[in-house]
Amino acid sequence: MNDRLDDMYREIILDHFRSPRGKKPIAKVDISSDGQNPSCGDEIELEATMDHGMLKDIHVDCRGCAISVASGSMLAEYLKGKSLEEAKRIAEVVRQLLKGEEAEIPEEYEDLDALKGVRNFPVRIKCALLAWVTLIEGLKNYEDGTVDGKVVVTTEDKE
Amino acid sequence: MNDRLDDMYREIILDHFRSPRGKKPIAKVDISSDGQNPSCGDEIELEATMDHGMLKDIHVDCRGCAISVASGSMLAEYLKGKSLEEAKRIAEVVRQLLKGEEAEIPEEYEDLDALKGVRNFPVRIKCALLAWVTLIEGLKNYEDGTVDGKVVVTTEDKE
Amino acid sequence: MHQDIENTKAASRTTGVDSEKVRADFPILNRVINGHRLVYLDNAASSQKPTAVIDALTRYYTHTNANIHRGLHTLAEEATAAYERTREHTARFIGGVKQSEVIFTNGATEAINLVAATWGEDNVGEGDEILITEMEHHANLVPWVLLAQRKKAILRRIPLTSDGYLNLPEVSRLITDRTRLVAFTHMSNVLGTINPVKQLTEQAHLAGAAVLVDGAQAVPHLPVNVVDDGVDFYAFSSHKMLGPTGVGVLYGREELLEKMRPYNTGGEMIREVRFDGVTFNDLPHKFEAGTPNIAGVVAFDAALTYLENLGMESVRQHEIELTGYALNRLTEIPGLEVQGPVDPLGRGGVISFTDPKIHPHDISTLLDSRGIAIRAGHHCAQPLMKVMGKVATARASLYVYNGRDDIDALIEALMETRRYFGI
Amino acid sequence: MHQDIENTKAASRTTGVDSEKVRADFPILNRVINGHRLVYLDNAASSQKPTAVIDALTRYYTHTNANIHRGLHTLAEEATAAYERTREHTARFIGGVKQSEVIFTNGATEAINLVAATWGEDNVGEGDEILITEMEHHANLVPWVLLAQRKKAILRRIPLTSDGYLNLPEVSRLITDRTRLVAFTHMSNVLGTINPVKQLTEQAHLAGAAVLVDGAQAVPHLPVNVVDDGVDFYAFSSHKMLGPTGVGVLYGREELLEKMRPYNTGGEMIREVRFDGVTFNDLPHKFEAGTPNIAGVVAFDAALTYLENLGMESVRQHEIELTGYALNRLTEIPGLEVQGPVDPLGRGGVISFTDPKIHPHDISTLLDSRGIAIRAGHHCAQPLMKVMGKVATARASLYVYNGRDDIDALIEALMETRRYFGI
Ligand SMILES: Cc1ncc(COP(=O)(O)O)c(C=O)c1O
Ligand SMILES: Cc1ncc(COP(=O)(O)O)c(C=O)c1O
Repeated sequence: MNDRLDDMYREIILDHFRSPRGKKPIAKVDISSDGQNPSCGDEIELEATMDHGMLKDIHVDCRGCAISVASGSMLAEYLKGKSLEEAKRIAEVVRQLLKGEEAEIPEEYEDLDALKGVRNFPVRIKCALLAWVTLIEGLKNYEDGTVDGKVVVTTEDKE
Repeated sequence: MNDRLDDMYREIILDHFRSPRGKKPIAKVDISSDGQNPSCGDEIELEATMDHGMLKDIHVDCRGCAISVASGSMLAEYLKGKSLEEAKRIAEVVRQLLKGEEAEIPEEYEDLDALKGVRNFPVRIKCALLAWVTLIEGLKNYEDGTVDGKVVVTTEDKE
Repeated sequence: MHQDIENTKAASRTTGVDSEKVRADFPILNRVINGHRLVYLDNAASSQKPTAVIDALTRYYTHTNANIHRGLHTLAEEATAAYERTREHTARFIGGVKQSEVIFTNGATEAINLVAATWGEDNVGEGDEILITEMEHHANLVPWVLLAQRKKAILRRIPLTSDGYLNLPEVSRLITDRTRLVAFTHMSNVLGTINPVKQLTEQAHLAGAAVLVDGAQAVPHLPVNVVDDGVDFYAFSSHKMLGPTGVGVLYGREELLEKMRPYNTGGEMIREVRFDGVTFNDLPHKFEAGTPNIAGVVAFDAALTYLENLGMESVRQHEIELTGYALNRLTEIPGLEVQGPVDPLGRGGVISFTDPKIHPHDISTLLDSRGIAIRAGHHCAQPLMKVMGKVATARASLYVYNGRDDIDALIEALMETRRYFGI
Repeated sequence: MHQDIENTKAASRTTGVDSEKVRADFPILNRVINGHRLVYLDNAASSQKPTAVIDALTRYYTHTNANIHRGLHTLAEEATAAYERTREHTARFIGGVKQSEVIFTNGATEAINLVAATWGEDNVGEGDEILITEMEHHANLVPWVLLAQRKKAILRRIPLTSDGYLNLPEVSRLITDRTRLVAFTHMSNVLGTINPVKQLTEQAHLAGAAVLVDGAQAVPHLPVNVVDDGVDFYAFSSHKMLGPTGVGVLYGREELLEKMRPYNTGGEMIREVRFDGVTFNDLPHKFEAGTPNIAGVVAFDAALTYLENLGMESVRQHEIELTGYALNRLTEIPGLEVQGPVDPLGRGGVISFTDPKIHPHDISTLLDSRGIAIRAGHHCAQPLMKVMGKVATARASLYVYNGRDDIDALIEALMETRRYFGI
């Protein structure tokens, strides 16, 4: 309908939205973290299986707008099989990208560049961020074990 | 300076303001009532000596604007020697006059007509009213004796 | 009903209001948004302003502006008179109450908070009950949730029927001799439901409970008479009824207001101040501490006049017809779920809906690209969302400048939204 | 100092501000009052508004108007951005604080009440002490008088010297280890006295007390830097600094704001609401319940810009010079009693005076008949009036559009007032 719009809802985003990856439940849950933005109603459930410092399996269940669903789906697709460090690094790249900071997207993740269009819709940035922040907090908790059980995260008014 | 102004500060008013009547203390205090409008700072002290249902002597001490001083001074001059009923009747006439209601001023009090100019300055009506309301409350208290000692009265936001 | 509406000529004119003519009074409606004319359907959030209101603001600041109530100079006298004229007008507009019963706040939210913090603080105790409904806006919910917590009081709620009305038979069970307050919205900002104020007020009063009505969505759209309805408190906002932002009204029965402690304190609301004590001013000034939104209140007068000129009965008639038309046309989109009463006579023009596969935020963004402004989210009614089993809805809300052409644009854009997302 | 000023050419131009040029930006100053040009000397009550501010309101309502923070459509996004831009601007204007530390209220009065009802409620207990001054406006007095009563706390006050300054040597005695709060005005709205904010703040902080400064008369007239001064809370109003009515600001240090309970509650200030509990939103939204005065806040931005373009240092310089000129000329009227500091460097352009035989209200009325707007009364500072031994004063207060010609008009009219009353 117009360029700014098509720049947010790029084909890649719409594809992830229509068929989100990582929907399948996973067998062993080592990391578990919930994200929610109550003011928009976005809700994400994120679980992962760890294996030798690797995110062996990722489950993402997101009820929310196309942006939050697509962003969670991309996370599930691109971080599966990656190390904790790599996951954190990429999550930080995504954060920078969405904040409009200088961000270098490694070639193998170039599809994440599609999230850039969200920057023109400031209220939607929190939707795109939600999955990534949920993951980061889940990883942190996995590493320090500070929270017993699930972490609950929001990106609302934290952007 | 302009007509509306000269209509409020008529010569009669200015005369009463410059040399207020009733300043002299009275010997016997039967009625005592204080009026004050804290928001403008008008303060009036009213005392009277009663004799066979007559206001034999009236003392008015008013610290306030020209209007409140003049109004108090007129009260002292015109009600001295009058009966309680007459005083109440005239106070009511003054109230009607200031409220812009139909009011018939008895001939012997015709100078009170000078107070009419105050009507063009709505915030000053309470100044012109103060002495009269203070008297009325003092008389009421004299008759029922409900309050032990002085009555304290205001016309603020009661106009 | 719907049949009737279908048979009338599709035009922006209803029997109530000529929205085409009205539109010419609202300069913002000339705006072009993303290449399309602005179709403003977010009126439940805030309404647009007619030239008369904008001009009243300009006139105030270029001719009259001064602080009120204490000045003896010409500007101060004129400003005070203009401010008090609006109070008098407001008192008439809601059914002819006393001027001392009309308190200006900065919005409906503050009006309700005022009551919770003063009347509520002094009249609700441990074990007492406050009865609300499941369809309250946070403004008429959070203050009571927190008051109940502070006081160890019990918050009860009137449930909804499946078609979006209050479950009225439940009310007599829910009002007990411990009920101190029944607080409910006159019109839901999500479902559009219009609640029976008079009936609920009678029931509450029979049990000795006070009644507060949140009229934020009702006063802009219906003839309201708080005297007839007998309520104790009634709150609403100027900005939803063609007036400026930053102005709200609390109506309260004098008898109750007289006994209440003040809320904000400072200048204007006092009679006498000493370092060791304070005497408060008379109503309504006791509740208007400090310099109020003078310009806003003065310009609100123009909004009231504008609505009176249209006639509140006509406004209501217009919205009944347009809501009927909209509800009808929305059925053309298969699977679209519309909330709230189906009968336009039982509801106002606030229409919430969801599309099973598209999030309301995406709908709103897509509609905006066609110049159509709707709202998406929880509409400050999260508990109601839970009751409805939704996380969010899309909401189109109508007003006097909306016509059938706006509804047509909405329907077409909703269809295109599905195409866009490939659904 | 006075000598210097006398020697400069009598013109409306000072080294700070060209008031003649400024005047052209204020359409209301073209008004003719009782046959005379308007000489507006009631700025301490409320200032006039430049075209830039009036136009910003009109522009907002004709181009942008929508409710903020939750909308996904263009108007809502633009309105939100404009509203938040003012927050950012305000944060810079008062010394570069965080945006989360800037809370919009409807005025200085509400800002102070917010602190009293939240921080005060939770941090002041029985036997604790609140230290204020003898020169406070009711807005920074009544909330503390009532808080002290509620909490059985002790209200102490810093007395004044005979020349209208705070008696600073007394302060170290008055601040004790029970002092929880020191609340004082940055500039007196009666005496014009400018208080040493930084020094008092340091003393208070040494004793572990928090500091609230009432900046209602300071921010419009002086460069203010709350970071430099280290205060905890700072309150002021838009309408006294060229901005719209119905907008105020509370600055609060984040650390304190974070811990404070909310004030008004409702929409926007919550994160999550259930019938049985509420989670609050982040700063600053936690303190901004409901729809704020969006248009007012947006137009306040234009007022800040206008003042910045003049330069706050220049504004201050202008007022020092004009105040010096006025104080000097007032001595020409024998017997006239002028309140407050005699040194223009120690005070702002708020000049209270009394004429022994003419009540301030009569002065004000007479001046108005010459087109001169001053204020007469207790200026919402009744306790100060008692300290001064007055029931009321007349008050002329200056701003950027005032020049020497305005002072000359004032002096001449004061002399004529005596002639009129035959004194
Ligand atoms: C039903 C209802 N009540 C209260 C409010 C709050 O009004 P305001 O934000 O103007 O204070 C609203 C507005 O959103 C509303 O729809
Ligand atoms: C020193 C001072 N503090 C506070 C206020 C209150 O400001 P507002 O009435 O805008 O809330 C005023 C205004 O009269 C003032 O002069």
